[in-house]
Amino acid sequence: MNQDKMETPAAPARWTWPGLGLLQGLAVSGKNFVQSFYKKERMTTVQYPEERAPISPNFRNFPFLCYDGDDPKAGLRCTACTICEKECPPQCIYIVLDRDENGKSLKRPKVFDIDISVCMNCGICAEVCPFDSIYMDGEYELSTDDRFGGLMLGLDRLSKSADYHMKLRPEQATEVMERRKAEEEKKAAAAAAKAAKAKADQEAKEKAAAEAGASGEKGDEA
Amino acid sequence: MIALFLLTILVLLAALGAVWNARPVHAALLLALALALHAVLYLMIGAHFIGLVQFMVYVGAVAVLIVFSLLITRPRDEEEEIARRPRTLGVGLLCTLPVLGVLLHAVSRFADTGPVATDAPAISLERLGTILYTTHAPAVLAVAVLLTAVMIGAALFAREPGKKSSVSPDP
Amino acid sequence: MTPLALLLTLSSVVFVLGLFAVLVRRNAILILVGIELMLNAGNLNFIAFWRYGPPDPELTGPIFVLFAIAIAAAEAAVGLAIILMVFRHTRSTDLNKLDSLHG
Amino acid sequence: MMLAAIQTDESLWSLEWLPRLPQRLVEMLLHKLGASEWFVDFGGLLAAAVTVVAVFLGAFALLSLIERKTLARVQNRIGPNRAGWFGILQPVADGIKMLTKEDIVPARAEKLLHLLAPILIGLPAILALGVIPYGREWTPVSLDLGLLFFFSIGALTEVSVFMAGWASGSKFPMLGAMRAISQMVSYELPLLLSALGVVMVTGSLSLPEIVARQEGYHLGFLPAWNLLTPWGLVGGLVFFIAALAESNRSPFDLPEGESEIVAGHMTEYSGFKYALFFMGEYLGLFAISGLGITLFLGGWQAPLPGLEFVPSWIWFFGKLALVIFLFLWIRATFPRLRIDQLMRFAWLCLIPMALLTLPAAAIWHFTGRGFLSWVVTVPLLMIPWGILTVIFNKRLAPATRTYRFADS
Repeated sequence: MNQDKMETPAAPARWTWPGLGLLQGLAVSGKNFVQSFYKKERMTTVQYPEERAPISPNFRNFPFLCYDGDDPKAGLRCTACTICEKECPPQCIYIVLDRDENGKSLKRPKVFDIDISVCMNCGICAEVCPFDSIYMDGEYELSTDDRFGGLMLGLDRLSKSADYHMKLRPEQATEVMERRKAEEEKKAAAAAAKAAKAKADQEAKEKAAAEAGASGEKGDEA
Repeated sequence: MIALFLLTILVLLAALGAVWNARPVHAALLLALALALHAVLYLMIGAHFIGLVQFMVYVGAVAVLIVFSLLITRPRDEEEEIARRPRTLGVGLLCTLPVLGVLLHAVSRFADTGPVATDAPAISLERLGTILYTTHAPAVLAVAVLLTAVMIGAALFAREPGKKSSVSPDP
Repeated sequence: MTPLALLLTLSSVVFVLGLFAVLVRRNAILILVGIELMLNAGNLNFIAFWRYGPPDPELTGPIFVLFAIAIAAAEAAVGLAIILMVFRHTRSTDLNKLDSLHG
Repeated sequence: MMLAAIQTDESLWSLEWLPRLPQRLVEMLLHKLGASEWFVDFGGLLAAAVTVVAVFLGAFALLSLIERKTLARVQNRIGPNRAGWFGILQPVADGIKMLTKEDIVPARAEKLLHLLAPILIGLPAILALGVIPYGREWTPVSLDLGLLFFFSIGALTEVSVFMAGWASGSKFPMLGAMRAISQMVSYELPLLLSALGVVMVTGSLSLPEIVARQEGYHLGFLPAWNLLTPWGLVGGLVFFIAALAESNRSPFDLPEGESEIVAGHMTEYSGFKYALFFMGEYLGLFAISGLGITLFLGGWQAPLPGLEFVPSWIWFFGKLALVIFLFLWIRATFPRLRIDQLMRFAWLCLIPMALLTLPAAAIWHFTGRGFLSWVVTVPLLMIPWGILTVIFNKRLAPATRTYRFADS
């Protein structure tokens, strides 16, 4: 608040003018009073609903789920691995895996609930997530008049796009994006390589088969 | 006259309450009320200076002192009301009723022949001061000495025994 | 009834009430209340006679009342100081209990 | 009729008649209606009283906002600014809030006294406001014994504080009331004694008279206020400090020290009764500041020659605003005293200094109020003051702090 330099107090004087300390005190508060009218940097108060102070990049408040693209359902990075559910200290995460009619895992959550009345903002879920899916949010206006439903965030309220993440925490999001892109490229490359290899194998097999056939024919001929 | 009469009744009620009330704090507050009504009475009959001094000293100092000592000593309410102690009550009445009778008799004898009321004589402050500091100068000095002695004495009395304290907060 | 008679009656009744309190009350502070009432009754007499009595150019009545008020205040202060000191010794202000000679 | 009502000795443009207008109008109206003389006087007096009460209730509402704004500014905040333009409607909002709150009476309270205390606490302040001369022609009730009336009526405050504390039937109000009463009794002495010097020099207890005697200027520009004399300076300072304590303002606001005893004698009050306490406190502040201005700051007198064309009551209220701002400034600056420091300060410092102003004022009066008076009274006041400060510096200066473990 006060930009004045903090001075280390000198050794206490033996005798001062009586009342001098009082006057000094009055001078300090008087200076604060007067300068508050024209020194903009003194007034740090922000008129909250109209204007907001920028939040720090490291500000974190309750987790959200990140999805790529435009469709919150299809692009969701979460695979319902339940690592976060298991790691969560206050156990505020509840996940149900989505399965198709045959009971086969679809690798996505059917239900993903976070009870923010229980959540303690530790951020462990975001740290442990291997799929870059769960991050800490920056939203702080979460008050609600519904004590139970309003504080239980489901998939619809938890899912937020990668763009939102980028806006909220550019550094982290960029890093994640680049990593994911690299991984994807690597995967694509690997897939390509695999495909190439498979193709080569196929070709080799075909060749071998052809060769075998040819020799057989030969053998037959012989 | 009617106002005076009503005020008289109020003073009597307040004084009766101060005497009769079983709860000490109520009694003290009623005393304050009675003293304040005395002051109002003085103001009403034209003794403005005396009325204001009465209010200041009695309500502002004496009643507050009494109430304050009640706070410090925290007496329990009088275990039984006075009315429930017939012997005390009887003795009290026995001693006071003759006094009342004598006083009222004297007043009634006097009232018939008493002087008629005149207009309220004004107390000029200057005159009061002059008389006070000329005719009654020795008395003023004596009162001054008395008050000083009382202040010191009360401070000494009220001091926590055995504790070395230079001054007591309240005399 | 003349105003003088009214005030004199009032003062006698208040005086007797104060006397009654002094005789009947047990708590020392409340006895002091009675004493204050008696003093006030006396003051009222002086004022009543000054106001409705024969002319009083020397202002004897008011001046006497002034002295009485000053002394009553002093008396209250000393009385309460004594009561407080007694209270420190015995933890009581009930005069019926203060009957032993060695404190 | 309007013009007839404002008829004064002064010219129309002096505006001296403005505050008395309601009284005059009511008197004329009653006269026209053929009321008896007593009734006309009574109506006029009532109108004057209503004027004063209305003015000061408005000032109270404004002050409750300005106090918060000022404190906020000192702490580099903005303060209330939501209700209306710059928060000007905040007092209204506060009032509505107070009025709509539940009125809670504790189960162990003395119902009657609990109800009576907040009503009684505003009474002395309002009565005291009635005798202060606000302007050349504006003294609501001009009493010969105005000063005495002011102090005697102030005695009621202590009784009502006691009633509030005791009737609440719980411990914090009781402690708060004990503190408040001992503080008020202790500080009433220096308050009275410092005012006595003025009475001695003026020779009158009438407040308009005291103001009238401070008219004129020394050396052509220094106003002849009592503050600008040696005894008046000391008396005024003592009066100001004692007034701070008497109206329970910071740094002497121990009776309601939030950190120790919640809100003192007001703890068990809520809603409108609490608002009444609040109002009583502020009106008391106005009253005692007004008295201080009357006694030491020349009342409604203009501070410089040539400024008399401004209506006198504007000067009074300007001075009042200044004094109140000083109160706020002090509140924003100093921490609260401890109860023993408070008492020691009153009995060891303020009362001796206030007593000394009496001989000083007497000497001032009898040596002709000139150069000689200065020569005699300044040392008379300065030397004991020096001795007192030396004693206080020695006995009360904070000892150098020692730490049990860190220093060795």
